[in-house]
Amino acid sequence: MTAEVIPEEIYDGEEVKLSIMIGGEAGYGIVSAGDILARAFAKCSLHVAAYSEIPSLIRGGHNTFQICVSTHKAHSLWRALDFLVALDHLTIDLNALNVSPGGSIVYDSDSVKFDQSDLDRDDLTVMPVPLKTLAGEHGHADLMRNTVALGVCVALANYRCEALQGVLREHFKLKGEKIIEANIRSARAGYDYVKEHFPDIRILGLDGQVCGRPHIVMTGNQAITFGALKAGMTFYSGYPMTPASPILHQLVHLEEDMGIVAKQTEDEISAIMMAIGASAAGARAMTGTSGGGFCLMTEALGLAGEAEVPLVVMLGQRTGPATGLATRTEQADLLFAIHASQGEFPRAVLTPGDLNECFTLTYQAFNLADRYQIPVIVMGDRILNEGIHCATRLEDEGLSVDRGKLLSAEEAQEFVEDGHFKRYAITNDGISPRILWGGNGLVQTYNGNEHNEFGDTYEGRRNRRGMMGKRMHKMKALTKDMPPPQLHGPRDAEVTLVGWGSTKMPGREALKMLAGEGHDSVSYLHFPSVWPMDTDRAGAILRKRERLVGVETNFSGQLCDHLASHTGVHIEDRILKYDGRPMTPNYIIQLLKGVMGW
Amino acid sequence: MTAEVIPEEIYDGEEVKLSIMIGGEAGYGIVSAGDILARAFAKCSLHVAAYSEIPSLIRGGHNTFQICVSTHKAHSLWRALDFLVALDHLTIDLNALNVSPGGSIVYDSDSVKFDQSDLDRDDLTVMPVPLKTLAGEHGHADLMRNTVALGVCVALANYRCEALQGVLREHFKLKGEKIIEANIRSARAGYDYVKEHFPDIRILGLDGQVCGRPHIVMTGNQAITFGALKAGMTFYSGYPMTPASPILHQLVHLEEDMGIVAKQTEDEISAIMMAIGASAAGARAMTGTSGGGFCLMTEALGLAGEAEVPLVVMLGQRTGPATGLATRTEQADLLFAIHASQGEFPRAVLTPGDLNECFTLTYQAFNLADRYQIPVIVMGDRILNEGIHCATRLEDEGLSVDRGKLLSAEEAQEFVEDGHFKRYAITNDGISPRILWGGNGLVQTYNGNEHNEFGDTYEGRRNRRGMMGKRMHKMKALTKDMPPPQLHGPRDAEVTLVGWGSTKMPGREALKMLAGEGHDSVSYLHFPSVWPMDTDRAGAILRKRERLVGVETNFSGQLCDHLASHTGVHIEDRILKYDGRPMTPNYIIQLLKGVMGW
Amino acid sequence: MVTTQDFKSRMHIDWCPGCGNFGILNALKRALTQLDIGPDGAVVVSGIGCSAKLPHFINLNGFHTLHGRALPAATGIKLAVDDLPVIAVTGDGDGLGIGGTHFIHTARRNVDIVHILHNNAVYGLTTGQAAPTTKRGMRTKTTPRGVVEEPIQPVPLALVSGATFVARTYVGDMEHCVETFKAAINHKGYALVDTLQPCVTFNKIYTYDFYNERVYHLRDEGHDPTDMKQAMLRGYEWGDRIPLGVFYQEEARPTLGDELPGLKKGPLCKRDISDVDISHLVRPMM
Amino acid sequence: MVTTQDFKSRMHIDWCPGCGNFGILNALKRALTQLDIGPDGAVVVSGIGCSAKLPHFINLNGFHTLHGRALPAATGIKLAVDDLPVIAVTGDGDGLGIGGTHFIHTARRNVDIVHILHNNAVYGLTTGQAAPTTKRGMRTKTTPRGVVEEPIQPVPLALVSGATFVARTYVGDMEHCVETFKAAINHKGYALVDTLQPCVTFNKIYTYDFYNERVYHLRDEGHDPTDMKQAMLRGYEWGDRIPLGVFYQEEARPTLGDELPGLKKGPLCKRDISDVDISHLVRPMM
Ligand SMILES: Cc1ncc(C[n+]2csc(CCOP(=O)(O)OP(=O)(O)O)c2C)c(N)n1
Ligand SMILES: Cc1ncc(C[n+]2csc(CCOP(=O)(O)OP(=O)(O)O)c2C)c(N)n1
Ligand code: SF4
Ligand code: SF4
Ligand SMILES: [Mg+2]
Ligand SMILES: [Mg+2]
Repeated sequence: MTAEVIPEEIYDGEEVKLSIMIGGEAGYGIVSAGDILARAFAKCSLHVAAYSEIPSLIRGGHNTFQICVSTHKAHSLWRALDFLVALDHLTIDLNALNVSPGGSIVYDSDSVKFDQSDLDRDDLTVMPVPLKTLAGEHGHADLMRNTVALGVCVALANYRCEALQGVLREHFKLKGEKIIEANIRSARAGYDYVKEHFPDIRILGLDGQVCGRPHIVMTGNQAITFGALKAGMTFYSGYPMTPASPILHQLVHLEEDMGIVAKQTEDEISAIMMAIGASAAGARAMTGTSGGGFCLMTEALGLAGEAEVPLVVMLGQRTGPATGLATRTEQADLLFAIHASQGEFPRAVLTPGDLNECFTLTYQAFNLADRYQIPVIVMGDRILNEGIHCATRLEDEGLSVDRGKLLSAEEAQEFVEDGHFKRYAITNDGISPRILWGGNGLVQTYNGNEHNEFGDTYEGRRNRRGMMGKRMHKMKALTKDMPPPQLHGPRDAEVTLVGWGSTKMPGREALKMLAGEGHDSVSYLHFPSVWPMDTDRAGAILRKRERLVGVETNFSGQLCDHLASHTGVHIEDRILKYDGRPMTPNYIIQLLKGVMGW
Repeated sequence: MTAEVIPEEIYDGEEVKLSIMIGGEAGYGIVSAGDILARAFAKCSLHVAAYSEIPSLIRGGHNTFQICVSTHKAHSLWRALDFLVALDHLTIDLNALNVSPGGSIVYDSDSVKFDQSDLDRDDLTVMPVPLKTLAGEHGHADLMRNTVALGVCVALANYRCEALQGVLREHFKLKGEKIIEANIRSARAGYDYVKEHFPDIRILGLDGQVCGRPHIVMTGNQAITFGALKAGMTFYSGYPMTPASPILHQLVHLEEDMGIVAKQTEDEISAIMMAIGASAAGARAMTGTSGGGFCLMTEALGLAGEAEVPLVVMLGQRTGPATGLATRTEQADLLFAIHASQGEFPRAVLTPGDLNECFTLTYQAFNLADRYQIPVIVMGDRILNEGIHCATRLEDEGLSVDRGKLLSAEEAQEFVEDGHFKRYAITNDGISPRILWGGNGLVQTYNGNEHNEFGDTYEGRRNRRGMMGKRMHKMKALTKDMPPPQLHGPRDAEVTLVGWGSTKMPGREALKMLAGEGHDSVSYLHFPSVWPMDTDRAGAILRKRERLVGVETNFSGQLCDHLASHTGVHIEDRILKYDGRPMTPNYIIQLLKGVMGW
Repeated sequence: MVTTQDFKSRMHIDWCPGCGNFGILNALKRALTQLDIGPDGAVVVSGIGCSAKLPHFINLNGFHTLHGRALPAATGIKLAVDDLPVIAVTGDGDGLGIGGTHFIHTARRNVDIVHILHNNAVYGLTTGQAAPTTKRGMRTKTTPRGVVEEPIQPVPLALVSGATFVARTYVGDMEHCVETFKAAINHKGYALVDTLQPCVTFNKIYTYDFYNERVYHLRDEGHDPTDMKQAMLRGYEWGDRIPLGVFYQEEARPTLGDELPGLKKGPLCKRDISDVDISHLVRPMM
Repeated sequence: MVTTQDFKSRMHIDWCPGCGNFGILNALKRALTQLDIGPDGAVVVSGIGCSAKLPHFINLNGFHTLHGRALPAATGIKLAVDDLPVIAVTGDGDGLGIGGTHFIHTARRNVDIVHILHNNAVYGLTTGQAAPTTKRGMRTKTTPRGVVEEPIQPVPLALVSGATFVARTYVGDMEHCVETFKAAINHKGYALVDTLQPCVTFNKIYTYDFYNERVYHLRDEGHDPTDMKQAMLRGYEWGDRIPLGVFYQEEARPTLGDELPGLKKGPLCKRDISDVDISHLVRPMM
């Protein structure tokens, strides 16, 4: 009984890494510029991780976009910046401290009045670039300032400007050749300006570097969407809420192409109820939301449990409680998701930790939902859902659609008594048959009240015990079907970090960075699912580790509490973060050093 | 660090107990008849416990009312019946097996065709009584059949018929003298019929028995309502839901008398939001619901957490999941209540176990809510809320209203900066000041988004850490303020039952019954609160016990899981019940014997 | 040939004797029979309440959901099955109180479902609290001094919300009930049938006698159901005279389903999903 | 003497430049000033949305609650404070979508609050999805082929729900805005002000130009706000001409507070609760 051991990749040659942040006032295209840059690097098979920080407002606030690039694998963002590109002064004020010694600050000398001496440090190069002027000369002063900045970034990375051009072309393809050309010219102008005025700038040697395999780059939301589509989801209903909204935004564009329905509803209650209706009717259905919306869905979650309707709910966490920091990240809904809704019923809670898991676990969620006729919660968070991540490919090997006991009318005959179909027939494995509604000579009743085998409300004592037993019995097989914990790094490490969900990314990055510092006896135990749990197995895995340290983006260490409850293993040391900003490898390393006395 | 040790009462003389069930079709006044009977016994200072079982329908279903009477203390219902009074045949079919050997079945010979030989057992006395005829002779055949049955019961109990008369008079006082007299005559007719036709019936010797102290008899909902009123609640908003509805029904009649507002809303979201509004404005406010409604309230619960609005929520559990068995009992929302809503914030979860705790803990809930500016959940369940229980008195000693840091305008000056009041001032104990709105020259802002000290939305990283820290810090003092575990029975018992909420009642009754059988080394550890928990203390208390057995009215043993998570003590043996029917001492004893090999 | 006998359920019907819900049940059976829709030919979806028990008292595909939530569930079902009639039955608390926002939005969405609103002007199942439709001044368990709110009028509310079929019927007029349900089922789009249903146990004001004395038929007075203004004026009429019939019907408006391109490939529930191709979506991400 | 300066907040106002919300903010400040209500003399309650940030941009007692829930919170506050004006500000998604049922029920309850509905016909804060009031056919982030639902019309909806004061104003007409807010605050009972508020970032249809060309004043056309039928007809008018002003006002109806006997002893928030006597309630239980 062990964890799935995932050997960390070994690359030839030394890792070359680069971290860039672009910042400026909200509403000036920082986010789409960042996105273009990330794709440009990825096109050349570099690994990237990227994340935008946006306060919950439309304009006038401060946005940043950070991109980390690596020749090996960029599991996550890291804290230290090589370049900071500032379109406004606030960007420098808030982020200058994060620039690594020897790094540079580029600023728009047309918009920002700035003097090196304003800075509390002298280990940085400061580079004024007239972004606005250059943009005005080649395109449009306000609209293309960010494109000029892209050219600057590529020059700083000492990378090929052509890489950028392809992505710009793709990005603006609907806007016509004129706009495309103006953008390409603007980027080139920024690139050339740097090459010309700062020929001596520190060279990171990315140029020419190509990582072995081609790969894809996208957000977690995109991977989730693709996982759902691949699994045959045909119905999605949702109410806008960060960080889940992009799933809906993406799907509405695919309705015709993919033959699906994607519907914005009047609230989250309607969203989950529509999905439950569609699923009971036989479509693969899903809804997605964040914590506040999930609150409103909890009653219907119990309905899916009692009426045994397959259902997939994407819960993209953000910083709570209540509206909290509405556009920031946190992992503080674990215990809520596991216990949400009154009464007891089987459910599965999946906690993908990277792009591939977003894809595969969403796919699997539909199979689990159908096979066990339960609600399945797929948990993300802002950094996972809206961050840009990298993967070699979306692994769909070994995945195939399993609709469980969704029977044809002929198969269903076995469960017909007096002409009535036993939707809730008591079976050996606890799973009852279900059928499609309509035109098959059979009548099928779903019920959110306790019911007899036919689905009619029935309060008998023995019946109740039978139905509860039947439903809860499904947990047994379900437990075996859950993705097991994964051990990243050495099997016999001196210390094992324990985390779930998106923390896998900075966790693995931390292993890499620690190894670089000579601390190579650290491993990371990732839980890609948290409920139900093979508690014997999980306990054995945990007890085998020499030392355990929890890593969670929340205040109290919810996974640790959960493991204590079910495995008896208490993890005392916990690296926790609850400031709404993503967990970083640097933060983990810093606190781990404290814990370990290194 | 120990539990509060509660010595069990010692009475002179042997306990005399009696258990009666009346059953019949719904809509025929079974419940109010049972209520009258319970009060009649209680008037004579006998202890009673009573409970009705009503399916979720208005008429035509099967209702039962069970009353247990004791000369010592009736903590709860027990299973074995001495008399079964059947107004219809179904009553006999469903309950005959529960009649103790030597007991009797009385049936309405006018409505029920029944033959002793229909019964699978011959250890019972069967007594036909023409209830309908007698009712017709003295009052009204259909309407007063149940009153005749009351007279029968009193005769069977060998008790004074006068006891009944006073209660009948009180009950019908608004209906006029004619109705009162007809009822008294009908009761007398039933009484006389038994005395005349069954003179040899087993005598239980209740007659003349009077328990030492006078006492009160009421439902848990009544005690909760009184606790809230005594604590100064002036605002209650609710949406009807079993078993919480009676609180609203009772309060609407007291609006004028007590100067309060009690309002039915359009849904539970509105109910909790109105209460939050009223509380923020300075009124002591409460809402009440059951699991389904609580689901809808979870988002607002988080609002109370983030905006730091004092709030009391009564969560009366019933059998889930979803609509489940809507009018039956269960304790399956413990972990949901503790973890409900996204994000992390302090809350208190109180779990009263009997009438007195319903009163005192509801009262205390308001103090905790005000003192810590948090939501406080008071958990009941159908048997506690709607069952009829007995107490010596409602203890209000030591209770006094504490509104915490609700400051006057003068006191508030200390927290004013630039003319703005710091609603969320960072203080040493984590508790910020609040004031009333209006006419005091001060402006106060509440906010469910993360905020600065003035309550304005602010996303800064350091501010976030400060505000989270401030709020969570309140848990420390709050933990010390929570009612500690209570140990009932011997301190060094061979085995200790562990439970929460209403299970205290059958738990204590089980101790009494076990002691009667010679098993006197059993104790019961009651948790009157479950969150937050002084986990060191709780762990120490648990570890001190020789052997632990959980007792919960749910499927999985949620308190046990919760204790494991926070104290590290795993309770393996669990006596669980999830059939929608109340936990009984008999059930506990039966399963405990299995566990202990007695 | 479908007969009403086909709809007979195994269950004991536990509504109070005399309850108006019996009328709804019988009218529904007769409407389906007359339309030749069998027990497997439609789906009935309910919330929670006395009304919501209907799916168990009729042998017909059904889903008994949550209090207030029948409409979105019915919407999801309709969009997935596409070709089956879907009938949502709700109480008045269910449909207009806790489910009020779904009511408005389902109407304006013009989902092709029938909504039978069991209007007993009281909370039945929870034993007699005020409903959104309860008469002002009526004393109930939660309003001992009488209801102080203006009652919601389902007909004008549906009209304002953009419903394309708005009718009222009364269980005391069985023929009319059957006819109205049939018209609602035949209507393409959201069809509200405000169904007056005396609660004999908890509503002592809106009784059979009350209605028998007051109801009249719109069609007898030359009402033109294509005229929204007329519909609105009649919709407000609630006093000595209470109109029954179709207040408003608009046939041209496309239903929600008509507007969804994803349904063009056939009903969602019958789609072959064994090997969905997404490669063209993933490729641009490389 | 109160001046508009008293309402200046410490916060940086982060609405988009040109946003119609600025107009609402300024009009509210002026209305309060003219009514001599100071920053401690009223409470403003908001949901979640761009609109909902208003409490931070004005120096005035406030509560920023949850998406869709401003109205019940405002109701609770009003019943507890009794003598202070309470102003709920909601978005249109906030107030008519997720909060739709509260809208209807608050209106029929006739709670004495002002409800300023920031009607920008789009979801602002979540960056441009369709709102319940979005024009049919408008393309948004969630409706790339255009909205297919009938828009909700807040004025008729409020009328049907029993509101006693129903008005519309437009931020492009500042004088009218101030005057309407003042009338709403002065009204005893629930007062809806449907406030046309262009979202310059996400709504390219309902722009300042659009409204400037179409708005007219009801009072210029002899509208009688005591006549419900007229109000309803005008309420439906939304096209080449868009009416501003008070559609309907009914002054005689008691407010919810008037109907509650518990308020007769003075505002709940000021009640002395240090030693409440319940002995007369407990005694009969003995
Ligand atoms: C979330 C939730 N709140 C409350 C209830 C309790 N409840 C069940 S039915 C009902 C109202 C019944 O009235 P109505 O909707 O008018 O239906 P009727 O029984 O009159 O047909 C209520 C409040 C519930 N089941 N779920
Ligand atoms: C329960 C819940 N669901 C979703 C959201 C996300 N959300 C925030 S504001 C908003 C809608 C904003 O639109 P509107 O109400 O019209 O206000 P506006 O921003 O246009 O003023 C949404 C969906 C939320 N905060 N809470
Ligand atoms: S309570 Fe009323 S609505 Fe419910 S079954 Fe009885 S009569 Fe019918
Ligand atoms: S998004 Fe629209 S409503 Fe929001 S601040 Fe900007 S312009 Fe105003
Ligand atoms: Mg009703
Ligand atoms: Mg809006």
